[in-house]
Formats: sequence, C-alpha cells, structure tokens
Amino acid sequence: MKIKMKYFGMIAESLGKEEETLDLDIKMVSDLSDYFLSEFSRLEEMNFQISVNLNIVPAQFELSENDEVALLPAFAGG
Amino acid sequence: MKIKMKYFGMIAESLGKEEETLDLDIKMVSDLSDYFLSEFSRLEEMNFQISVNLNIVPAQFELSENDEVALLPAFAGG
Amino acid sequence: MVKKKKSVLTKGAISPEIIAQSIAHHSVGTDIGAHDIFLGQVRADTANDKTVTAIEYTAYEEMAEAKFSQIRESAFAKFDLICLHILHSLGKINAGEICLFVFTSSAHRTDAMAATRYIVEEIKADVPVFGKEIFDNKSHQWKVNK
Amino acid sequence: MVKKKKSVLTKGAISPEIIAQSIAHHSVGTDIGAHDIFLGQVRADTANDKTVTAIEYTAYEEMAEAKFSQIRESAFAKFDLICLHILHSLGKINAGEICLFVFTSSAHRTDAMAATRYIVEEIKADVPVFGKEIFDNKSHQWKVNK
Repeated sequence: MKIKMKYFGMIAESLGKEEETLDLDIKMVSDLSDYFLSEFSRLEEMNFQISVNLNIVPAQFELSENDEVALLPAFAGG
Repeated sequence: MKIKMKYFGMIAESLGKEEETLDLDIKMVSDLSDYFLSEFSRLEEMNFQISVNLNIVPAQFELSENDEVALLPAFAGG
Repeated sequence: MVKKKKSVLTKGAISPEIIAQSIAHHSVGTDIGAHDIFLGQVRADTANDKTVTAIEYTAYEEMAEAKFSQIRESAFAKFDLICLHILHSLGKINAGEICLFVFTSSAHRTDAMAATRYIVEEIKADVPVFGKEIFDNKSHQWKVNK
Repeated sequence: MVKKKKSVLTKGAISPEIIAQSIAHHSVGTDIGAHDIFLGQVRADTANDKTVTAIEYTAYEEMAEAKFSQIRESAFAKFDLICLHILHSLGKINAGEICLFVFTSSAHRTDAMAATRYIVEEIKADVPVFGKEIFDNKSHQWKVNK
C-alpha cells in the first residue's frame, strides 16, 4: 500500500530526506516501525512517535492507502 | 503620649482628614482602637487594620511616644 | 554596598510601551529561558446600573514600598529567579488601562510562573493600596480585594 | 459560520513591539481584569565548552496548527477566558530572542494564570515543533523538552 511519509528534526537529518512515498506490503503502524528500525538502525537510539493523518497513533493502529504518516522525534517547542 | 496618626481610603474620607497628631493617655493598640470606635462610630462598619511604624500589629501591641500609627481599610491593590 | 532603591509605585497607568521596553531590556539576559508577566487591568464593572469608569489608587506609600521590598526578597528566596520587576499605579486609572505589572524571569518556566502567582497574591493581601471605584454617574465606592 | 483561521506559527523571533501591540489592543476589553503572559526566550546554554547561539525551529506545520487549535479550545473549555493568543516562532531564533508568546485574558486573575500554565505545558508536550541548538563552533544538537 502507498504511504506518504514525512520526516522531521533529527530523523529527517539522519535519513537525509524530509518526505517520500513508500509502497509497502504492511498493515499496522507496528509493521511500519519494524520496517524503519530494520532499514535505518540509527532510529533505535531516537525516541520517536508516529502520527497518521496528523494524530499520534499507537502501534496497533491500522494503516490505509494514502495515509500521511510522520516519524516525529522528541518535541522541543516552547 | 503623642501619636502621629495617618488615615487612608474610606477611613480618611469618613474622618475628613488624612493625618493628625493625637495626645492620648493610652498604652496599647487596643486602647487606640477603643478610642476611635467610641469617637467615630462609623468605623465599626469598616474592616480595618492598624499599623505601627509601617508594620501591621495585633491589639496587644504596646505603643511608644511618637509612633506613626495608621488606620488601614481593606486593601485593593493589584 | 549601595542597594539600588527601586520604586514600585508609579503615577498613572502602565503603558504597553513600558512593558515592551522592559521585555526588550532582557534580551541581554541570555541565561533567561522564561518570562512570566501578570497585568492587572481596570474593569468596567457594572453594579446597580452604574458602571466603573476608573479606579483612583492611593497608598500608604512608605509602607507599601517596604512591603513590595519584602515581597521581592521573599520571591527571590523562594524561587530561582534571575529578574523581577513590579510596577503599581497610583492616581486615576481608567477602565481598560493597566494598573499592575509583575514581570519575572528565570532559566526554566516553573520558577517564573510560580513566582508571578505568589507575588500577585502577596500584593493583593499585604500591600496598603486603596482603590476608589468611580462610576459613570460620578458616585464612587471603595474597592475591596477578594 | 466562517471560523477565522488563526495561525500560531510565525517566521522569526517575536518582538517586544508585537507583544506591546497585543496588550494595547485589549484596552477596549473593559470586562478584562487580568492578563497573564508567558514568554519563552532562547537561552545561551553552555555544554562541553560550547555555547548555544541560536535555536532553529521547524515544525510539522499542519499538525502543529491543529494541535494549537485543540489546546486553544480546551483552554477555553477549562478556564473562564475572555481572550487567548499564542505565537510560536519558526526559523533561526538567536539567544536572547523570544520564541513563544502565550497571552491569556480573563475577568479575574486565577483563570488567566492557570490557563497560561496549562497552555505552556500542553505546547511543550503535544505540539510537533523541533529545535536545533546551534553552537558557537557551528556544531549543533537537537533539543528535547523536559
């Protein structure tokens, strides 16, 4: 399924990109986490949350075609 | 004993003066309260505190010659 | 050591420009991470068909300044503050104008925020400032802090 | 009903003049008795002989604005507020400059003060803003809220 990925902060810096469209054979947010952790091992050292269509979601969240998914490192606003 | 009196806010307004020097045969702050309550009955309706030389004092406080004593109505700062 | 004498009581309303200048002066304080500002503004309260148009503030000035100094010292003792400024108006302050300015600065947010709150409560409770609420029909009543 | 779209994220530092203007605009709000303002300022923190000269802020802008809207609605639901304004900087903000402006107004002091505190904590915890601390030797590290 096609997913629009967005990367921010230290994750964007580490991956060397801010967005891309991925086509992955996955179902849950946990599958996506596993994919990234295996592809980009440096992610393991970073605390990150995942948002789907602007909301933080748990690992059990089910993804849909064309979801906008972001990998969000620690917040630093304020 | 001579006491420098100061009056503020609604008390000054009610007494029609802001300061005066009194010469009274008294010893304690409670004596001074009694004097004012008998002389100016309207004071009874007003909550007031008494300060001696810039500090709020209890009724048992002993007065000294030339003390600066103020009758302070409710505060309204801020 | 000469201690700089700061006067808190100030004649007339506190202007937004004074507040802006005060904030701007702190840009050199690069150990500051947080400012917290409380502003008291005169409300046009209505009671019995009369509306407050202004409050005329008076104070037992010498005692008030002494109390402000005590509050200041106690705030520095209780909270990890870098800067603290307080201004309180005297005289006639119109509805919509600002009569109290409390400005705290600290490295981290919790100190400034807790200090401002503490200082405002202390001022309301302990400082001999008196307020005459002036109504639109020229009558008045004396304000009492709650 | 058309809901006015307010943008919280703003390019560059927040100037004392903007803050003064914002305060001045509220003098017409004669039901307001209290304003509380929190300002976040970039600190020149030192770590390992390096000093922060600026923080470069980025955000997941669409999500951040949505979160700011939620915080805003929740603050109005929780506290008796008359006005609420929030600005957060994006881009490079130098040490000593202001990057966050939270401005609450209410009839009585406790609402404005409690609301500001609530809003600041919510922003720190929930809004996807990222900060790159830039050191005087041109190196950098990513800031993490505590």
